[in-house]
Amino acid sequence: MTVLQVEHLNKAFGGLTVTDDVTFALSAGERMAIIGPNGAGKTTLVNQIGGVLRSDSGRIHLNGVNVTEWPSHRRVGHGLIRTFQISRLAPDIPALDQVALAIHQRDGSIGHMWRNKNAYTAVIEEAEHILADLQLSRVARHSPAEMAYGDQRLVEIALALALKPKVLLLDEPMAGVPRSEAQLVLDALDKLPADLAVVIIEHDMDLVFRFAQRILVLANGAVLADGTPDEIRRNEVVRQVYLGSEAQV
Amino acid sequence: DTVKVGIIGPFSGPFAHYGKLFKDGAESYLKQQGGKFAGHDIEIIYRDSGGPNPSGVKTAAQELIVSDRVDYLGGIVFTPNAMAVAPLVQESKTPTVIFNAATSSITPKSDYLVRTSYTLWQVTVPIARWAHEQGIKKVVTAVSDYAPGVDGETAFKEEFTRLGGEVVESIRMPLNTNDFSPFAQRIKASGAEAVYVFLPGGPPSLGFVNAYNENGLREAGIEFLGTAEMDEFDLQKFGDAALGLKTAFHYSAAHDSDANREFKKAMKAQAADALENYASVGAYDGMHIIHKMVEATDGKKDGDKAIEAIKGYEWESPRGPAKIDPETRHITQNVYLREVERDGDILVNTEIENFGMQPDHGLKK
Amino acid sequence: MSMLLEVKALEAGYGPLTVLHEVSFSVAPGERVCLLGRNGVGKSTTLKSVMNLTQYRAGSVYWQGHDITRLSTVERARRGIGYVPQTRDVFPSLTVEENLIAGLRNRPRSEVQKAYELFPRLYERRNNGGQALSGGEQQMLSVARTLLGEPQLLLLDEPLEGLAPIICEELMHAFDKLSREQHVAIVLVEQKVQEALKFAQRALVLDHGAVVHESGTAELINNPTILDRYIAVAE
Amino acid sequence: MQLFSNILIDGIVYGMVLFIISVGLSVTMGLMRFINLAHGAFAMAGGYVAAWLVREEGYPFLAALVLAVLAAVVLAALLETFVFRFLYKRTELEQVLFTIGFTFAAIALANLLAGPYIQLIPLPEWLDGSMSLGDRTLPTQRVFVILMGLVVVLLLWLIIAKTRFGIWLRASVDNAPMSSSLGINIRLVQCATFAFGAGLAALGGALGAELMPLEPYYPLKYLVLMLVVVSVGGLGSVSGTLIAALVLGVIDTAGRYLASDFGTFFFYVAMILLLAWRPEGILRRH
Amino acid sequence: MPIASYSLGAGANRARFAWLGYVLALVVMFALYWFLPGSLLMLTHIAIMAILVMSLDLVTGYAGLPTLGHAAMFGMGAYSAGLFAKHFSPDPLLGLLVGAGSGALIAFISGLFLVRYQGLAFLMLTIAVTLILQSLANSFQGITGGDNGLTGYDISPLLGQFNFDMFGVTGYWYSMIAMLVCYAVLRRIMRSPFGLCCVGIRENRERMAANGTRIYPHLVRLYVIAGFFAGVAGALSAQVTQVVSLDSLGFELSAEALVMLVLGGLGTLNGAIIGTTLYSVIHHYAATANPFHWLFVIGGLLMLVVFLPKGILNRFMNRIGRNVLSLIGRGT
Ligand SMILES: Nc1ncnc2c1ncn2[C@@H]1O[C@H](COP(=O)(O)OP(=O)(O)OP(=O)(O)O)[C@@H](O)[C@H]1O
Ligand SMILES: Nc1ncnc2c1ncn2[C@@H]1O[C@H](COP(=O)(O)OP(=O)(O)OP(=O)(O)O)[C@@H](O)[C@H]1O
Ligand SMILES: CC(C)C[C@H](N)C(=O)O
Ligand SMILES: [Mg+2]
Ligand SMILES: [Mg+2]
Repeated sequence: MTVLQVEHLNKAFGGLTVTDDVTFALSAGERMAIIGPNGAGKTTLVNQIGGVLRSDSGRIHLNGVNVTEWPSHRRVGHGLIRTFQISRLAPDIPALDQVALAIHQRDGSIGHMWRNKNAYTAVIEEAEHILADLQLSRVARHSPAEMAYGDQRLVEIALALALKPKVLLLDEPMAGVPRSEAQLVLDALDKLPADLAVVIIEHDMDLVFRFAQRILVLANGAVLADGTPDEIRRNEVVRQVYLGSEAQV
Repeated sequence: DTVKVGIIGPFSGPFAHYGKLFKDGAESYLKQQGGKFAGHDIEIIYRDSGGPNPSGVKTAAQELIVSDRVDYLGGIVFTPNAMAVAPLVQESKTPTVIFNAATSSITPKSDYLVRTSYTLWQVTVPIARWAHEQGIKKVVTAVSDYAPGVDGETAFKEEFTRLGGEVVESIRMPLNTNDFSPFAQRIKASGAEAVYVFLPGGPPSLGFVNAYNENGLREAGIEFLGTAEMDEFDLQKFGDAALGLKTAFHYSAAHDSDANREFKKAMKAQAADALENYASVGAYDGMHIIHKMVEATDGKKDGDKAIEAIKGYEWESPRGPAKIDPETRHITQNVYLREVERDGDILVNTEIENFGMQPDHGLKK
Repeated sequence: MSMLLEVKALEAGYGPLTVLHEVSFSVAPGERVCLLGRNGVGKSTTLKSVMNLTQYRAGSVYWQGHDITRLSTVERARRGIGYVPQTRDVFPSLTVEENLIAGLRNRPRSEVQKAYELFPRLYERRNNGGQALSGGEQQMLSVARTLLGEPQLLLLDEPLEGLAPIICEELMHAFDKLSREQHVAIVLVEQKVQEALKFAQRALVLDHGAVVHESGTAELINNPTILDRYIAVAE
Repeated sequence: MQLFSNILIDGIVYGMVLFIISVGLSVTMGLMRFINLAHGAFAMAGGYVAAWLVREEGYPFLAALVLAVLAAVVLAALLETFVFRFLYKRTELEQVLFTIGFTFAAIALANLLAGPYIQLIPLPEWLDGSMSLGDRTLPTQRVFVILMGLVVVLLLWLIIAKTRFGIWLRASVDNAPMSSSLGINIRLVQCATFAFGAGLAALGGALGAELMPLEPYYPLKYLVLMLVVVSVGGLGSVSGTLIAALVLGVIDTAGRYLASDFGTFFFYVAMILLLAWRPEGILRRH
Repeated sequence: MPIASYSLGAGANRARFAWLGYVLALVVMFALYWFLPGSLLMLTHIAIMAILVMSLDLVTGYAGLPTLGHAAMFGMGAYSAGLFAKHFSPDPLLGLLVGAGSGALIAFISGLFLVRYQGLAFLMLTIAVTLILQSLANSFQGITGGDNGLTGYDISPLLGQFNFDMFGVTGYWYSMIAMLVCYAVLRRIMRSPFGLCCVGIRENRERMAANGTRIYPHLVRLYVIAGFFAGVAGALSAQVTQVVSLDSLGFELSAEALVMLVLGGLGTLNGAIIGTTLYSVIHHYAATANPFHWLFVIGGLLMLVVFLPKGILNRFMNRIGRNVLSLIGRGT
């Protein structure tokens, strides 16, 4: 079943075409990676799908519903969650509270004005759980401003998970996360419901090949290749513009 | 036994110069009397009101009455501040002398309020009559858009049209106007023969008079009919721009009388930079009124007796003869037509006509 | 041989928090050192401390034999220490070209060409605002900007992060050239342990803010205990 | 037609005065991102010094103007070095608190030293008259202000957009530690910029004194006005500040010609519309 | 300044002793009443300002929107309460509700527009709104009394029992109790998920948006709540002083409230009360001791506070906070 369908998406900044007629579909439970040279338009594509950027033309369907004109919060409400390439955390709010906020948002209690937030024990327990899964319990009560960068990246992922996504777009989630911890992220992703579709943008080919069932290669805003990891690895053009000698991995 | 007098005024903020005028006026009188009224030591307690700030002033007045136990209150520059203390004064029977606030409706607010300043009605009605007598038919009014300005505008319009003149345009200028050229241009374009103005002292008066000259109103022969604009506090700042401007007012530092000379002497003794104008004379006379009340009550706190004692009281003030109207408790006084002239190095308001004793026309309607 | 940089028993941190505990190491002119360790052990803090961007508690820092412990960040930069932070810190309100000019200090503007030669991509985007760059482009800009200051010692905090593999290769190549031809010393912090070990001559391993191991890289590659314990290389 | 040209002439003249007293604030607040509510205090200081030099010491007007600006620059450089620089890292509201406190102290000081009086700067003969513009006149002093305004615009534009100092300045504001790491002497850059902003303030205080007379309360009295111009113009945008000042000047003047009973109503409505349309400043698209 | 500490879990225990804090607050009020009978009006004034500053804290402290136009809601509350007393009913409690309601109403109307903006634009727009209201109030002299102020209304005895007397005894208790109730309600609101959400919006809007949280309706809601309480403060002031004047809609009042808030520390209701008290008391005694040059003292105080080492001020504040107010519950 197709959960996300992107059709003929375009975007230009001034004269620069950054997304060039991109079309692809994502099925429930699929694990896909998007790779491509720096500045190929990967982040821009995620921004368009997430609704942060308006597309110049093209359509986006989420679970069969046309969401092209929807504002981003509405897309989030329907299970389309993304993370940011460069951390966007509230620097002075403890991690646990930030995760709790995401859960409140998800279950609709974020606007409650009368009950003490500490009284929502289920929410707090869930938040603690999510952080523990990413081995973040030790910094749960720290705020991002006083965390190492790697920890911040993990908190960002915790936030995405707390929203219980149906489609999860991860923009270089492992950037700044050491290998050892990267495994944690992969483990956490493995534990996600089987019908969750995950798209990951990543430059670390080890991780990409370990994770993805399918790889989409972007170059100059356009889809250069779309196929299984093996196909991509063997693709001569991809090797030239992106992989370089690492293709031997 | 000391008699305590609380003086409320703006001692800080944009109107702080009023505070200094009050202080110099009041203390010069007290010094002149050797620090005692009718043998009683006088202690003045100052309280800062800032600008128009009724709730703060009410607090200050309440503390003066309740914890400092003052026998008299004085001061007050702004009408809303006066309005705020009125109920308190009434309830505590504290005789209170308004040194400045100039709206007619103040004194009826409490039986214990006396006023030694003036009202806009009091000085405007005579100048409207004078304009009519000069054969002026068309006048434009230009006033600052706040209560005294509106009072002046109404007073002028009412009296001038009653006499058969025409007010061709009424301009209200926002209080925080910096550039008066547009108003000057409008006055010029209105075809009027004279302009009645009311502006609070300081920057607005300076700005308006500059615009009056720079935009050629003077050359066009449009007569300037003012009230407080040429007040001594700002007068020297105008320079030649002010020469020949006419205002109707109750006090000129150039008033030729012994009482005024004595006042000036007392002021010089008080401080080198002390300045005689309507605010300091208001304070000076205000202290004189308090002096009378202390005398009448022999230093005891008795509000009713004190107020009774000054109803109808007449004396020679630096401004000329003065009398407290027994009904309104407002000061009845001469209003003069003055013209700015050069006297040696300095500018003075020379009294060129005396309109005689005027009541507060605003209350006598 | 006299050392270029010597850090002696440095204790440093942020506010009340002390992160580094008696860290000592030195770098010889033209030497290539890599700094390894898990998440949050203080690698970035070490580099920042060399730049005097943290608060010192004790210890000292020497540059070419002179005590620079009390010298400001600016002074250190001017004496020849270049720093590429982990967070890139591109100036968002400056264009790409202005960012590069900022790195030039007082040298002529024409020298920005050197940066464009290294990263042609930056030339294409030279009039872009700093905030409108892709992640990888920011990384290139940050590195290029620091190189324009012609440092004698280059502190690189995860410079390969977010770069396409092919660019990574080129960049490591460039660093290699820099150190060989211009004799620039390099301290490299990198998560890609293999790359780092391939590049450097000597490795320092950090844990909990202290140096727990120091050796030639070849030696470290053959020391699975250390690798496993402090760096946790998965493979 | 006559009315229309009057509105335009008076509006532009007034706008130029607004520009000259505000542009320094745009520099400190916009380029340094320092919420300097003490800007008016420097303007007042400049004005007071100019007034004192011309009136009491008999200096020629232009010499006094230059000296007043220099005095403000030196004063600001000292204050920056010993006091203000410690505030850059503080929150905006702490900066507000401090600079308001500073302004209070400046007011009290002016009151103490020079009394609660207006300080006039006597104009030299060549500025005192009026110039005739067909059927109306314009004070020469304001023509001078317009010229000075244009000089300031040009000068600032050159410095900020064209020189390396401009780049260093914007870099230091974006990220001070990173700038230091690149060898930019941010202390020098900051101090120079702050002092420069104060110099502009002083120039505005002295030149604008005809319309906004100098008195102890000056620093607070015109603060909102300056903030309006600066915010509508866009922080740090010199040409934006100029356009905002002219637009607001014309609108305010039109209000005074056409509907003065509404007071400042139109001025603030205009400001609301402009800010709602371009919250980042009149020249910045969002 | 470290803002809102949202340590979780710790609050639960303390909540059980919350009533103790309120009892303590009442004791303090009695003590002040007994020992400072001459200062009741000043204390009343502090209580009213504290409500205004707490309300301001919601907008500026919790949601991070600096405003210099908070007097708009205060003034609306004051004028409505005054006009209500003059033309409809002199009952104080009804008037209080009317004032609060109109504060909330104006906050809603202006908030729909205002909270779309942030930073300097928001700040300037709030100034514009309040100055426009002020100029309207000036224009409609017939209703508002213009700058002579709105006077000539009476307030009937509180609960039919307690007359608003010259010594301000009734006004004192009325305002103090009102402040306490406002504190309790606001504290409760700001410790809810909604309060946390506002802090989240302050700290990082993009982050909240990425969570799918809609910023706008939450901020409007917060602004209305703030308007309600600013309206309460305005109404109290109108009833206790029995005069409303244009300065209640002024920029100066807004600025003064902001200064008090920053002084006490943003994002904590305790800070709002402490800041108000500190500023008012020092202002009062400085102005009484030297009505001519007290501005030096206030100016110096503001500068000093910024430069005091963080630790000292925080420790000082915390101690006050713990001893006096904190039993009620720590920094919401
Ligand atoms: N707001 C903008 N204005 C102009 N150009 C932009 C803007 N945002 C991005 N770009 C340009 O669009 C191109 C695509 O950027 P994008 O961030 O999508 O790349 P990316 O594929 O995510 O690269 P990376 O792997 O380096 O993160 C880049 O060249 C970037 O400079
Ligand atoms: N600005 C800061 N304020 C307070 N503590 C900080 C700050 N930056 C880092 N820390 C703390 O210092 C410790 C070391 O951080 P550092 O950034 O040096 O780690 P790192 O080794 O570079 O980690 P990573 O691999 O994730 O980049 C961490 O525990 C972190 O929480
Ligand atoms: C003309 C002024 C002395 C009047 C005074 N401001 C008042 O409010 O009454
Ligand atoms: Mg990207
Ligand atoms: Mg690091």
